[in-house]
Amino acid sequence: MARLFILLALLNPLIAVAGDSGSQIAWTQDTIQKVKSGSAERGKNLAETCKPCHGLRGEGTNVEIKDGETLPAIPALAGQNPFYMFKQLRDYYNGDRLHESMSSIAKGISEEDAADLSIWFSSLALPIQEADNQDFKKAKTMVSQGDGKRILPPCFTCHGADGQGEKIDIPSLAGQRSDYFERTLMQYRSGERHNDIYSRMRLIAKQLTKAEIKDLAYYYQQLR
Amino acid sequence: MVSPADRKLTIFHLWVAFAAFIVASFLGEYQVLERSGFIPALDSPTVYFASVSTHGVLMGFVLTTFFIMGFGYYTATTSLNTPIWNPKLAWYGFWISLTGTVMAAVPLLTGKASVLYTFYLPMQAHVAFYIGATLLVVGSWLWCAVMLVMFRQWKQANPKQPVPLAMFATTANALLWVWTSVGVALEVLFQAIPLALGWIDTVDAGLARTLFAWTLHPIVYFWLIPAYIAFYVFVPKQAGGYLFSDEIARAAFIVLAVFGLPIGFHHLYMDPAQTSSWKLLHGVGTLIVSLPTLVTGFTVIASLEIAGRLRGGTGLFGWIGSLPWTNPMVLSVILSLLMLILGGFGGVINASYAMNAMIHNTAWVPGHFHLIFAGTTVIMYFAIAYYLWPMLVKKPLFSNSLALVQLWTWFIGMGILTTPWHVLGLLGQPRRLSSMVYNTLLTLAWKPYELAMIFGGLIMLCSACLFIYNLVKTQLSPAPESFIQEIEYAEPIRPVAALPEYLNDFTLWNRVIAVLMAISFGIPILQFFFMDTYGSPGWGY
Amino acid sequence: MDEKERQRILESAPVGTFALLAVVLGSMVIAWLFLYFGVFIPRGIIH
Amino acid sequence: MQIELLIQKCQNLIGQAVDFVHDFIRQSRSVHIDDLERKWINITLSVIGLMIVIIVLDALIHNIRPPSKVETIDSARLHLSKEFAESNLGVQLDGNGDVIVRMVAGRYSFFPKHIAVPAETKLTLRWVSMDVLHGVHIPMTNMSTMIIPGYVAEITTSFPKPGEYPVLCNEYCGLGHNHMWSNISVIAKEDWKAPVQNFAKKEPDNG
Repeated sequence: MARLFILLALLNPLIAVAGDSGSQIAWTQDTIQKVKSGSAERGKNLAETCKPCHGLRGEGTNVEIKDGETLPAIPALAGQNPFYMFKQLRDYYNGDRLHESMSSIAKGISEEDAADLSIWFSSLALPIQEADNQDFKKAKTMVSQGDGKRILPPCFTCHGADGQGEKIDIPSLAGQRSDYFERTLMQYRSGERHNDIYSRMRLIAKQLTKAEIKDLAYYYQQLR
Repeated sequence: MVSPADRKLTIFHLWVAFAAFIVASFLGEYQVLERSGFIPALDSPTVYFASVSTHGVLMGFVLTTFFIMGFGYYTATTSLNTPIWNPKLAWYGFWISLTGTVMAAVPLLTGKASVLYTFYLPMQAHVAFYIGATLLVVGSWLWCAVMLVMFRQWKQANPKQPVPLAMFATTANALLWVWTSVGVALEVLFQAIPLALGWIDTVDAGLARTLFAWTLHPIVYFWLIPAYIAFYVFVPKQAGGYLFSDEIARAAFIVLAVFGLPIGFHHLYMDPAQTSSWKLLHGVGTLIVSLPTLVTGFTVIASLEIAGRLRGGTGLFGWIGSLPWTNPMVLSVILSLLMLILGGFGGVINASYAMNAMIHNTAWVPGHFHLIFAGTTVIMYFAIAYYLWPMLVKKPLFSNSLALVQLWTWFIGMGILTTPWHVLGLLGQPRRLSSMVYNTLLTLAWKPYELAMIFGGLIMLCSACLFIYNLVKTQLSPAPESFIQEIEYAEPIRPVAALPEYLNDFTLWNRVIAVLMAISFGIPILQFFFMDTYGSPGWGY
Repeated sequence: MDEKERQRILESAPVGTFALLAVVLGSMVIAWLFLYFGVFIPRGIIH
Repeated sequence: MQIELLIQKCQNLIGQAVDFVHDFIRQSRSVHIDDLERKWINITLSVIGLMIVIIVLDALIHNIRPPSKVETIDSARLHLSKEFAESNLGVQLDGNGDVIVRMVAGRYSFFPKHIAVPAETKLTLRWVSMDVLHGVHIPMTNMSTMIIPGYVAEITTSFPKPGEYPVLCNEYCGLGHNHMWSNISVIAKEDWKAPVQNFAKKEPDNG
């Protein structure tokens, strides 16, 4: 795995630019216009190639064991905040976010394609995952009240009361695959994922325990 | 004699005003209860900030605008002895404003517009909220038109005659409001609505705050002037005396209107978008504009002194005891002036340039404006309502003693609510917190004050209900066979002999306002178009 | 309260008001000076 | 020819203005003001004058002013600018040994989340917002300023008393507003050690 990263680092001159800026994307007037001018139809056609992994309706998959090999979870894209998705695709393109397959796939996605895909997937309804009868008392308090001692703001203040995401680029969480959700928070926690500006998400994830992360993952997966 | 149609117009406005008032009073008590953490189950930022936005809009825009319009119509028709000019236009104004209020109330109550009553661009609310607020203001402009036309018509019909003081002040208020509302209208029409509809992608937050600061001070004088009108034209008569000086009253209203406009930057002292010299110019202007309030205090209390002595009061302060304390108008002016002292002092501290850093955006600020608006101004709204209701519905007031109890409880509740609030401000508690989650010793020091505020709010909530109860019972009680009560305006001790034209007309003062506004707002607004500023995209909340 | 007494009261200067307000204004000035020099200035430089 | 006409017009205008002022004053004298009320007006004006004099002198001589350096910055590109890049935030010594603090306000915290500054020292703090309006206030001190997106809020202040202070957001910035705070340690002057970072030039790179 480590060799792969070094290989990618050498391949891609852009990685070394502003090392700790988190991401190259800035919500200036023209970037906003680029995303807004994305067209859903072009996005629909482009999205055909995403279906094999992200599912027919962009609902993603949890960790699966298929003929002896564990396949990692794949995020749900349906109903995602278009600005957030555009930023992720461009972060992959610029190398601010790394993934063994997405990094190379993103190389083939131009800015217009990214905008079209983002607008298309945001037009889909948020995925509805199977309900879960766990009582999420601890998760609910973290989501609605946060934790004053650790200066943790409640999750809903940024991600929206129903986990639907918020203007301008805060991602939706409702219906997200719990394994992917957990992996993401763990990556933020370890710093492996670092395309959040001023480490906003990393600083929060570092103060969460593994149990809390698992709780939140299941809570948001069943949120509709 | 006021025609039934004009009475209907007035009372419709007043009922919308007081309906908004009672709803917002309940929200106010909920907020104090929620914020103190006394009942942890209540804790919810979503509901709290939707409530604060609604409480602010209902009290600051709906109660005030509708009360001022209703009271303005009744003052105009009774002081000029002419029916209201163009009642159709007046009713259009009413329905436009009411539609705007409902249109704004829907997103507010569903949590789609929790951006508070000061908008806070680049945060974005539902577009219906901004359009509703705009319609409310447009409706009030029609009221201004009716007032100005009636003023102009009366002057043509009575050349060289001094306009009755009540009408003169109401027209000054209408003019002040036209000048005042330009700032917020520019911000909403060119920034908030286009951003909400997606016509533009970014707005300059510095420009938005500067335009809103244009409106932010004179709007509080727009609310305060009806209280001062009652001070000058009702109180002396009700106290059994005469108005100490008519000319000084007119001069005070003029200075309030003219100098209330160009001093908005005391709301922007801590802002990085304006230089310190503009702030100093506005700061000096703000301190100067405390003059008309202090002169009003002198003139009104002098009128009360004369009235007290005529009723047998002797010695330096004997007149205070012999005033008719059981007359709601007299009791409320005394309580109002007491609150004006502390409320006004809080305002002078806010206005003192760099000292504003001590209490900017802390709990001191809501403590100040609840004391001076919800106290000094709204208690006079009560007194005016108690005085006008019998004339509007042709029935005696349901219970005079209940009115006195209501006024006293409002005053006492206000004291218990705002004194801790000022102390919390000095202790550095920020404004607009839905709960105290800071993990520091400081928040423990705040606890007792927040709990005290619950009781202040509770007393005021009961007082508000008493007020509405009294008015409703007055309106619903059976009409006595003959009930005649006519409005009585105070006469000055010295009849107004040769009144200079500039104390009887506004053309000169319009020009002075235009010049002052050009000086104090011209460059600070134009600077945004000459330096390379960067817009910010719209954000949720 | 005959007419002459009424006229005298109407012409009289409001000394009670003046005394009352002088006390109020005086205490306001003292409170302002206390807050300005006692609380604000000692809290440090600001510009 | 026009110039004479113009001058003539100006003279008329000035003449009118002077006449108007005379007329204004003459009429004002005709208005009867009770002597005690006139005295009250003079006393009020002198009290207002006293406050204005104190404020203006303090502003001109001791430079006691509200924070008002008007400086724009592209708040969308803060993280890409040199001055407000993540590594350049926090407490530093600038070229001539003065303490300068760069902070970014973003929903819902101030970054960096904990800083240490010397007591009784002139500090220059530069605050920027990455999203909406914020206000920052350190209770019991004069460190209070609004933070507007698109502008750098620069304030120069000092902390007389050492101790642990909360840094509170005091402007409504969203539903998480009451969770937006961080910490500052004001350390006695002699115990404070300057951070070892390099001398970052103060000139802002607007990105």
